[in-house]
Amino acid sequence: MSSAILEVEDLSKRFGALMASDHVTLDLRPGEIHALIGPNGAGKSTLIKQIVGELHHDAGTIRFNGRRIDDLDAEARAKMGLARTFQVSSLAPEISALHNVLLAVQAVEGSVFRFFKPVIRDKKLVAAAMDNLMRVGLQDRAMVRTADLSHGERRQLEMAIALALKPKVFLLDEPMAGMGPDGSQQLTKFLARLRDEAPILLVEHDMDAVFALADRISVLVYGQIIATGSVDEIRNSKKVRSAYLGEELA
Amino acid sequence: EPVKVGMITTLSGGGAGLGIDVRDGFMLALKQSGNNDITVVIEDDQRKPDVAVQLADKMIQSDKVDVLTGIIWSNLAMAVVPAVTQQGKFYLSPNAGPSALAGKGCHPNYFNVSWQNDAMNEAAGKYVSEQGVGKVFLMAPNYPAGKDMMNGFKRFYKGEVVEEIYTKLGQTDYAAEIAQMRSSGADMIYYFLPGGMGISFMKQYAGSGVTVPVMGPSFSLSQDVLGAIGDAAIGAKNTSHWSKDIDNEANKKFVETFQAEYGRLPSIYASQGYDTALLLVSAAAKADVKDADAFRAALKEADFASTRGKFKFGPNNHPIQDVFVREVVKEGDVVTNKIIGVAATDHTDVYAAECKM
Amino acid sequence: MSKLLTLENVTAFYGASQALFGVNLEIGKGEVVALMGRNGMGKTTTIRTICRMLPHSSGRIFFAGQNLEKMPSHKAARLGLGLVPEGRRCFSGLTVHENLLAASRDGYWTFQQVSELFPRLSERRDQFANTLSGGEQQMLSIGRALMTNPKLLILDEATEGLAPVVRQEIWSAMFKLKDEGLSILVIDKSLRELTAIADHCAILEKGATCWSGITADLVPDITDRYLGV
Amino acid sequence: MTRETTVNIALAIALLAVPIGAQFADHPFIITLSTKVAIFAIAGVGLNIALGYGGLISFGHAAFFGLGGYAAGILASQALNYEPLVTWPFEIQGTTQMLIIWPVALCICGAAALVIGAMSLRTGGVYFIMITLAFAQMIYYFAISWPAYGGEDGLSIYVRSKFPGLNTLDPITFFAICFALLIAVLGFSVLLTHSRFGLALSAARQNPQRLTSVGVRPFQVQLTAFVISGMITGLAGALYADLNRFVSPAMFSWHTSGEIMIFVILGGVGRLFGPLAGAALFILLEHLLGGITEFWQFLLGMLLLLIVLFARGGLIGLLAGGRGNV
Amino acid sequence: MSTILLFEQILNGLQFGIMLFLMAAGLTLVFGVMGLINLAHGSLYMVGAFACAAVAAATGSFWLGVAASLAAAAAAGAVIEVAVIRRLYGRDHLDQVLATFALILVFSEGTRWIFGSFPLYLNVPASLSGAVILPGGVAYPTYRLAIIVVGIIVAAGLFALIGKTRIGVQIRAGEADREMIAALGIDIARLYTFVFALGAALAGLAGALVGTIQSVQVGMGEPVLILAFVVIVIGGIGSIKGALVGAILVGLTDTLGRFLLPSLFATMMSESDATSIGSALASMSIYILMALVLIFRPRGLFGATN
Ligand SMILES: Nc1ncnc2c1ncn2[C@@H]1O[C@H](COP(=O)(O)OP(=O)(O)OP(=O)(O)O)[C@@H](O)[C@H]1O
Ligand SMILES: Nc1ncnc2c1ncn2[C@@H]1O[C@H](COP(=O)(O)OP(=O)(O)OP(=O)(O)O)[C@@H](O)[C@H]1O
Ligand SMILES: [Mg+2]
Ligand SMILES: [Mg+2]
Repeated sequence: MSSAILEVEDLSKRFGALMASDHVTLDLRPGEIHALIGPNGAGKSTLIKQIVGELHHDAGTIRFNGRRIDDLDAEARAKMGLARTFQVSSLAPEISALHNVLLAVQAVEGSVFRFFKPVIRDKKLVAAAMDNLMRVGLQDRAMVRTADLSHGERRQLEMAIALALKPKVFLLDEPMAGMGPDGSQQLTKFLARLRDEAPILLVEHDMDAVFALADRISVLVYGQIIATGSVDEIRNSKKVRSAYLGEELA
Repeated sequence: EPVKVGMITTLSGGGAGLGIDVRDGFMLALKQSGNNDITVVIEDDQRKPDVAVQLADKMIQSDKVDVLTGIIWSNLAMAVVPAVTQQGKFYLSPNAGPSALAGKGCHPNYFNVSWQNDAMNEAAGKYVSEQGVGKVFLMAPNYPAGKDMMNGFKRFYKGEVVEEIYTKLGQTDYAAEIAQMRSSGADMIYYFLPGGMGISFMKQYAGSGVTVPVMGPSFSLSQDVLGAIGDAAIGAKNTSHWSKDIDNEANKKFVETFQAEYGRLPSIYASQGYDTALLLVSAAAKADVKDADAFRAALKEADFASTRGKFKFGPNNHPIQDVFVREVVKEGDVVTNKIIGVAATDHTDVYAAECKM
Repeated sequence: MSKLLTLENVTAFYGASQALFGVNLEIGKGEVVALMGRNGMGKTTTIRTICRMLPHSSGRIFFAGQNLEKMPSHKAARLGLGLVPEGRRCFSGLTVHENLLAASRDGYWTFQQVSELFPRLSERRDQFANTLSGGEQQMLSIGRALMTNPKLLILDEATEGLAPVVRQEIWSAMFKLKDEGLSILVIDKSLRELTAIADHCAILEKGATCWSGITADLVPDITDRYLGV
Repeated sequence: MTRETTVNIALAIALLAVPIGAQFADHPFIITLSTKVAIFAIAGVGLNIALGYGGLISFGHAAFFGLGGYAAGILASQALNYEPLVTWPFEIQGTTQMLIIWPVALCICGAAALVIGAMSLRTGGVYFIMITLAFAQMIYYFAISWPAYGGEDGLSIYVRSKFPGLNTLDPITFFAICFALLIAVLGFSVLLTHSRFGLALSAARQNPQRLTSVGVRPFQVQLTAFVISGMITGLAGALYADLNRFVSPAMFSWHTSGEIMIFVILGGVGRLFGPLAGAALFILLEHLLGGITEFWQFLLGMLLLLIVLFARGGLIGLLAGGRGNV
Repeated sequence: MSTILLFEQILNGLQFGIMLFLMAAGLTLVFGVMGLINLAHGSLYMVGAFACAAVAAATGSFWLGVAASLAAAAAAGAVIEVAVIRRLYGRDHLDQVLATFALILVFSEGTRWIFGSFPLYLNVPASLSGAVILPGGVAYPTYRLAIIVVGIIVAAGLFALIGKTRIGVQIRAGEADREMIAALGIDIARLYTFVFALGAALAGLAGALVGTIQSVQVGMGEPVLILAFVVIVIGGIGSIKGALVGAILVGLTDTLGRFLLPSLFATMMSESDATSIGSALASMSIYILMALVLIFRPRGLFGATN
């Protein structure tokens, strides 16, 4: 019996000739930030997509709280408490930032099949949504149409939605991307605290953030985990340096 | 006494040619009659049944017409006629004669001045049998009028029907059917395909190298389509209650004045529109339209000089008339029809028996 | 002295809401300029006005000696603007090769050349762009801009989502391009690399240029005030 | 009150005032036309739920319009002929009561929309347009060639169905019924779009992936909307049958689907009163231009072109500006 | 039923399919590749047929008529694109539906205004009239064989243009992201005008060639429009190969359905019931085909997955 919340075992996924996941085994424990790094096209996003059920894996198992979830569809997994952010923001562009968060809040707080009461009059829902916008610093932009937000603001909104889902696990695909230097620093501080709410599987190319945050790091190259370990172990690994980090960062 | 006429006919889109012919024929006769008491409101039904019904409502309610006429298509007639007669107005059909309105659905205020769907085909069936044609191949679009026509033909035809096919309404390619005709061993193709369908079929048939003779009711080979089919139609036969070469005064005048007025040869539709107006004028001269019974009786007399020669109404207010056999010929540059015989005299439809009024 | 690109007091609107309130910017031939500012300050908007994807409402924009005011987007681009847009915007439904082909104009940069810069792209030559990994798309977007053989390369967060090694390669490629005399306007979040490569810097605050000067003058005091670092 | 609300209220009042005026001026046909506007507006409000709010471009709503019409037509004609509709397993009689006909039409259309929607929603975008068209065309050809209820000739029902306490044959009364139903479906539509479901539906249109990732199946949301949409359009069909006292397969034809869609687009996609504005203008133009020339459709086409080129967001967009419902 | 008849019907189906492809070719370009919903495709088809008929009647030369059909339709297409479509790129797709619907009305009634309400005469040129004897002894109209040849040439030409040339790539890129392709220096507006005119010209050519063996009349374009959409969607939007395969499938289904279904039902029920059920099903067959294809392959046979 392991203490991990999320366990991925021997997961494989093939796109034609390409092994995007090659017997990947990985777990996420309560309270930790587990960073997943690796070169572009290594299969990090593909792995997240399989965990949340957007893509179907060819082989292997995924367990959540000890229960196999491979057969569940994406909606069911989201309902169980898997929240992900997208590498390229994926939002409803024509509604406001607030409505985007409300969508998440209402999905968590019961059914969406209510036809009569206006959402915006539901004080509890709105308060919860505003709360989450506040946490990412978007409260002033709540009523702005999402398509009119700047790139960085949309990234923040992604985060707010993930928070609103009150998940048991966060799967964050490059949350720092698009944030300015100051934004990245703030987000780093924020994530450091967030791990107490739920553990985080963090895919990120911003090594400053990764080294500052990660309890453990796994390195994915050509679909295979080539190393898992602490920050120092990974930093000093020759293999990782040549495959990913380059000399400067090490 | 003034008579107000509402004409609902198809004036836009693909089927407009027919409506225009009916309208032009009707207006020509009216003009020639010199009767200025008859006024006409004309509206375009766009070939849509719901629009036709609404126009009928409009004409009755707002324009306060006494008589309606003009509809080309059976399905529109089915929609409009019951609504009109139910409100106590008269309807004179210048085209379309669905069986449902000739039999059980007949009405004293509904007069058909053209034909009943089956009639020309019954005559054709008789003629073809007399000619000793042993095997025919039948083809019509898959809708009630198409079935009426083929049933009419079969009713009087004594030989064998080797194949009977119903094509998609509006079909434009007949290669598959022509292949079936070729291999069927039929001695004659009998078909009903009005408008564009008939044009497509005849052109393709002529190009196919199949030489079995073809025949149909006049709509398949009426003047409005012959120009478009051209030489490919020559030799095809059709049955009709009217032809421009019927030898009588009324018809001569009609054909001449129509050509002079509109610069084209009249089609059967034009002749029907013309006759409809003549009937109306004759009745208006005898009775006040506000006196429905008198006017009805006057209509029933059919006291006018029809382009078809003799014309009278049967018990279901449908015509009793001669049906001719015509053949498509070329006169100079013009492809047109010529009478080659008579298929039936004083022909009436079979539905009259079912009509109780 | 004639500059390659000049923006004088440029303002611009999205519908009724104003996004630029007076942007000034100059880029000389062969120069690298960094455009900085926090999220939502108008960096991308500035670039959209340069590339004529958004009309400016007052001020003036000159590029290669031409006033861009009434110029449609494609004409401006043909004067030599090569854009790597924010968010990559690769043509989905086209393969990698087709993406590059669509943009290509005569000059040094060819498919061959781009493949040498990003070998990964030639490996993925016939894959649809929308199935590429994020980083691969970024490479494709840069390659596509180079295929137009521009006079001024505009990079809007072009290293976003790239692995550190690749990022280093891109920076070194930029140094190389700079050495070859290409002018570059760059937006990036990595101050370290920006200050290393840029000759000049301009900082935007609330849609207006609030500081500009040579890179050496960009003291911590200023970065702290305007960029929060 | 926003400008759009003002425009909406003005439209509703206009639609009410015109037939009342016509009643006094004794122009019953104007009342008929207004009734037609109200009925097509209901059909459009139905379609707008799928098309405007849900982004489900259905080119097959004629199927529901026709089914609603035939439900009314068949029930009424069976009742008039005193023939039971079904004799096995138990006998069902026809009826001319609107209060029975409407629920029947709603149920039939809902069931049809459930089946058609469930299959069509496997596809998306343009494919969805075409597969919905395919289903409607199947029903159309079936209706044309199936002789039982008149085939292409259609079915006359001679009288108008009854409503307790009202004389439905009186044009203004029938108009009032249609108008009341229009207001009811408009009201429902407002509530729907602002509700939780409305938010989910609009997200499903804009980004289904986003909806999935918060744990909601876009398919269920869209299918529900499609069913509601089909039911409302079907109700309009039942009323249309009563207006004409006649139903025909033309109700199923793609022209009908196209026409309802044109009303919605002309009025403004996703605008609450768009369908009403669109239907009113179109029917008005049809009526006015018809008298001018034989080639009136040419003028109609030109006018529509001008509107589409110069009125962004349809008529409501032209009158009220803005972007419409969020 | 003889095998020779079956063979002939299969040939008819193929021929009909290629004819459908020819009718759909212009739409493949405009709708499939450029992503524009052009309901006026059928009108351009009609313009081609009328231009051909009018010029052939005036000059006596069918071939001049065909040239005129290309020119007239291309010109009409260019005008439509510049005057109408171009203003709608930035808008909702549905505005294209409304605008091109309005164009149908304008073209139909405009044509009737100019040419009158009666169908025009247009017939097969003498050089292609008559039938050739195929192996197996089937006489087959020469003109239809000529249509097959033209259809295949058009398919190959389109395939090369879209799949293999830079212009083709740019058009598709423009469909994916118009703003971006312009920012890369491509005059997408001019390119689109050109492609739209080319699509229109193809529609016009089909109108002339197919109109020759059908009826040249106002409204002739409407069934073509729906059929062309069906063909493209079955094949998968954007795929020329798909459109060709889709067209042939539709052609075969329709022809063989018309031919076989009534006799199939005749084995199970009375002759007249069989005829009516069989013909009813036959007229639904292509829609059933489309629905089935889309249910099992939601993006058509050759549509891009994703
Ligand atoms: N649908 C697909 N078809 C074919 N190949 C695919 C598909 N989806 C992803 N790939 C390929 O799989 C590989 C892994 O992609 P993935 O998006 O997981 O990479 P990643 O590790 O997230 O990279 P990055 O850091 O650049 O985002 C890439 O090479 C990509 O091109
Ligand atoms: N299409 C749009 N419509 C309306 N407002 C917009 C639009 N795009 C951007 N904005 C607004 O304009 C301002 C400037 O945005 P811009 O994208 O230029 O910022 P940026 O500096 O590039 O930020 P980031 O670093 O987040 O990309 C922001 O407040 C943004 O919300
Ligand atoms: Mg990734
Ligand atoms: Mg930006």
